[in-house]
Amino acid sequence: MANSDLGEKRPLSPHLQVYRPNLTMMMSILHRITGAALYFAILLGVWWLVALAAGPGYFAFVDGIFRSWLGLLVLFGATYGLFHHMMGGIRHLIWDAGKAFSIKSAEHMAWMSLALAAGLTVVVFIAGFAAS
Amino acid sequence: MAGSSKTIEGAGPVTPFETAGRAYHINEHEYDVVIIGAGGAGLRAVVGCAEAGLKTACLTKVFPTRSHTVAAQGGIAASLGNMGPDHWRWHMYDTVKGSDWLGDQDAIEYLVREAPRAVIELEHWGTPFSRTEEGRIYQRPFGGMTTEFGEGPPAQRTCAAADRTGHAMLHTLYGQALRHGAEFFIEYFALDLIMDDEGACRGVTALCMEDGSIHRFRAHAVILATGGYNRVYFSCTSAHICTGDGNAMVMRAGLPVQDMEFVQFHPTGIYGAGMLITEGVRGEGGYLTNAFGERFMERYAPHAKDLASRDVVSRAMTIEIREGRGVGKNKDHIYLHLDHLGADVIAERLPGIAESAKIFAGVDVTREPIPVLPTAHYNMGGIPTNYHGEVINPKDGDPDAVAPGLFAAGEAACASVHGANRLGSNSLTDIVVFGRAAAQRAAATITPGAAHKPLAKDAGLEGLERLDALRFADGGTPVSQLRLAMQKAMQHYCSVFRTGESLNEGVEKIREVWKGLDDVRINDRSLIWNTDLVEALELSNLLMNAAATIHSAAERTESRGAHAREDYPERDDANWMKHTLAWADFEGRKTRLDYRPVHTFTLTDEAEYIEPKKRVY
Amino acid sequence: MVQFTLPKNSKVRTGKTWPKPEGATRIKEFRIYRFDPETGENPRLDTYFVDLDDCGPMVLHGLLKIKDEVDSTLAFRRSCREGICGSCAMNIAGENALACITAMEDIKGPVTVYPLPHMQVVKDLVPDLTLLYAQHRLIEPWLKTDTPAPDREWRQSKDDRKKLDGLYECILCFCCATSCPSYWWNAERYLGPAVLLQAYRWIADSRDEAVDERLDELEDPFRLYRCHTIMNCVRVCPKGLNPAKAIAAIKEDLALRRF
Amino acid sequence: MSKTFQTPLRRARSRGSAHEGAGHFWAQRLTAVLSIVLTLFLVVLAIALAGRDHAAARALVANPFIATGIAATAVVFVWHMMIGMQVIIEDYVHGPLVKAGLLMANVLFSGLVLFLTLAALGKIAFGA
Repeated sequence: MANSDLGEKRPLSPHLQVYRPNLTMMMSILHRITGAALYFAILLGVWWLVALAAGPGYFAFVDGIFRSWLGLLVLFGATYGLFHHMMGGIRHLIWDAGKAFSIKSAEHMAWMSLALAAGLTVVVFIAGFAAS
Repeated sequence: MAGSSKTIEGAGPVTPFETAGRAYHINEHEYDVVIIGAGGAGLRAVVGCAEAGLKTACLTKVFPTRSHTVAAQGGIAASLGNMGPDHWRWHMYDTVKGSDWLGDQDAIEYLVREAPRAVIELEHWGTPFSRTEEGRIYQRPFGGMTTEFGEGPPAQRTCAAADRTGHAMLHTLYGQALRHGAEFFIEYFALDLIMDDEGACRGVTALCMEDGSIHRFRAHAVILATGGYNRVYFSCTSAHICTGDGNAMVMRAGLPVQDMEFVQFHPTGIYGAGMLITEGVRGEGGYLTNAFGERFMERYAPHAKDLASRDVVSRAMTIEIREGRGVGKNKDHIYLHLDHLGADVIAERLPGIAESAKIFAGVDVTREPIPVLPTAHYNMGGIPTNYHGEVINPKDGDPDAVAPGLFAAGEAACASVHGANRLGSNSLTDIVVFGRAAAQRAAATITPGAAHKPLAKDAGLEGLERLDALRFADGGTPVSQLRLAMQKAMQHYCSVFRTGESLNEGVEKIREVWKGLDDVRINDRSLIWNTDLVEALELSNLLMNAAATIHSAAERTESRGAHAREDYPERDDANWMKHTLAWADFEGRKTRLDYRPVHTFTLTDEAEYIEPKKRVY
Repeated sequence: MVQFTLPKNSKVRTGKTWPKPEGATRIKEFRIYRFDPETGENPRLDTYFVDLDDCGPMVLHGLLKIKDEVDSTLAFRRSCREGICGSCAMNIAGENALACITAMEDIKGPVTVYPLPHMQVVKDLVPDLTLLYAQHRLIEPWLKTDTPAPDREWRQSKDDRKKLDGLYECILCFCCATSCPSYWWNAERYLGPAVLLQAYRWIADSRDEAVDERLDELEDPFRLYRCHTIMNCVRVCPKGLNPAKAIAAIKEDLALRRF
Repeated sequence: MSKTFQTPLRRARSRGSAHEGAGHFWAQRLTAVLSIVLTLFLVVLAIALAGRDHAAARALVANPFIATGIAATAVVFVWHMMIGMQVIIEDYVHGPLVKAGLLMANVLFSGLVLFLTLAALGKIAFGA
């Protein structure tokens, strides 16, 4: 079959350009994006810990940045990312157990995880502000 | 390079050829055996030949699992006796009776005796048959299948993989072909047989759709497994690809086709859409009703009722509709009920038709009946063969003379095991039994790797002139328009019931359409995946089949099996216990008929010839 | 790096708009991907119009109508027209589907039709499927046994047979494989949902005696583990099968044999 | 696409099966499950730390149980993110040299994160 002489000239059919987005596909890519973001966001935690080890002066500087509105925004995003990725992970574990493979239950899980991730993030921030 | 005159040059030896001032390259190939078609019969032949060590090529115009076998639903008949007592002699009796005694009883004996082996073989290859509690292959009742030579209760003889038996078989066979490393030429459209002066087949020419290259395959044997030609009808259960290409190739090679007037109308095609609803539905307990909710089959076939033979049921339905008892707004169809079977049985044994009914009729079969209508379904006729699958070309007074090097199997062939009417689930048996038989015969008669006799330089290339002419056809009629005219004519003049007057009109009508081919128009002049051209080639094949069918029907002045003449309602064994042969004069756009005797003998002493008697169910 | 955009020769241009059928009241617009391999020009999107009152209900009916009455040069694969042969798989309104069982009425707005995504296009809606066929062959789709076969059938319990439901019905249309972004990026190494579903069909068959070998051949970071449960395969399967679930079952088998 | 005369089967078989991957799969799931537990620990700790000054925060982190928990979290997270990033690189990066480079950088980066965390922890727990 495949005629390689012709193969060279053949166009590639459109893919991302035409494929209709759907919830499970979006959740998959978000799982990856949050994972990659957390890969770098872990540096925030490391930085904080290093500052803690370094002494009060440097700690105050870093703590100040974290407490600024921009710092809080970044922390908020990272926290959401963490919970989103965690919920995504739980979804994957459920799938690994061979469960919830219908589109209906997969979408149900997707909405659940979005809601839970958002809810947990807000709860954690409220608790954090209350504690401080 | 649209409209360029050169074809593409492939690998291997190449022969130049010129027609109408345009140069073509012919890519040459040599094989022991070439099989045309990759449905059930073709693939079974491929496996058999490859297994036997023959250098085997399979040419197919669609990827193997796209062949029409994939759409077979109900099952494959074999007297395994998994569900109760059964015997191949009972199966033989039913098949002979189903054929309305037009079947060749030697071939029928071969079919029914080989059937169990063929089914077990498929199972060993992995076919996912449904199972009984004992873990054996599940078998269901089917129309016309009985015990005790028609005297006993219905036989449960039809081995099923839910209602996707054809799909399960075809995918299994494709796997086996891969296992044996068979060589496939996929999306190659076969053009013409290469015949020598002695009437022997020496190979075949083909068009590779992927790049438009022309190929010439030399072979010691060619096995035609090209399927049926129901696309001559406006409404049929068959796939778009069922265009009788092999039958037409044989006719162009100057050989006859046989019993073309016998076209089976399946009782239960979905009304309007034409898709098949398996007879297995009635096998599992489904039934037909008319406008009054009456189970009318009890009147037409008191014993077998809804499980009478297909021709009987189709006629009964047609009569009901004609007499005003049809259902629906226009009282033009019938209801098929299976809601009483229960969702569990439907889900286990008939999941596919539940899906089809939903999609194409908008019906939930667990609650509503399916609107159905008899629909063109199967061609009993085709390329005449003996029970080895060798093609018959009557010669010098020998009605059973064989065309050397040429085989046919499956729906394209006419062995003739189905005679005037095929029993449901005998076609899947037919394809594997005779696909295998052809391979065995080829293996027994061909030495692997034997040298090919010299071939004339342009042998088999007349077809290229036809191809070239069509490719540049510049007339006024689109292919689709001509095809529609043919389909409407066949539907109108050559349907469930026929009369001499309308058939004769139909013969003229079809000839007219056939002549219209001279004025056909093709818009695509290219070579790569030119479906405009391929559809024109297919139409030209269909027209030969249509002409042979309607001409044969017009001449047969009796009613037998699927051929129901209102002007001759009785079977006439004295004059018509014979096979019709039809030759086509392609250039003259006409057909010529002759006849050959039915085999009134069996294969072995273990079966007796079954004498004709009145056929009632 | 994987290329997320189309190569230069593959960018789709605006094509021709064909005349509307005369006197039609219910018109459906089709936008169809066209590629003519003999001109070497970029693919284009042609616009056609179909009279819904003079046409069957499915997208395939619309395509046939166009081919028969408007533009006979349009090329696409089709055969059974009832959803069992798998020929007419294409990208319709942004999702992969069989044209023969996709109703035109279910599509809001114009019916956009592209070939199966991220494939090499032979012509118009005809993609080259050879790699997928070879991948299917790679998993050796036939029953393997060493125990001498019995004279009769291999016995199989109803429950064991039930394990094949949802697996054997695959029609190799490859709607799923070509809907899978993971297959798009790694087609040469990842077997994709259709082929893995078929691989599992044989693993799950109680009669097959080569499960060990089959699992060995699948255990590979690319052949199997590129599946990230994106679920597009489940969404598009015209037979309602669940390749993602089958792949999960293979992963489970491979994990469990380590303990 | 460059010219190739390979058969489709040759392309499909490619270099054959690596006969591995289940280990990676299992490690990812193992670290995922542990991560869930440790994330919850981390969140509670973060809330407890919110608003504390340096001395108070340091005292809390220096607690042997807390410090051990943080160390465990670091190990599991780094392991999980390292094999996760490996998959991303494998998915999208096809050039063998760039791919190998990135896979190495991934290990390096992960190691650095782990080292910094443990070093800081060590200093807090045992150091002056």
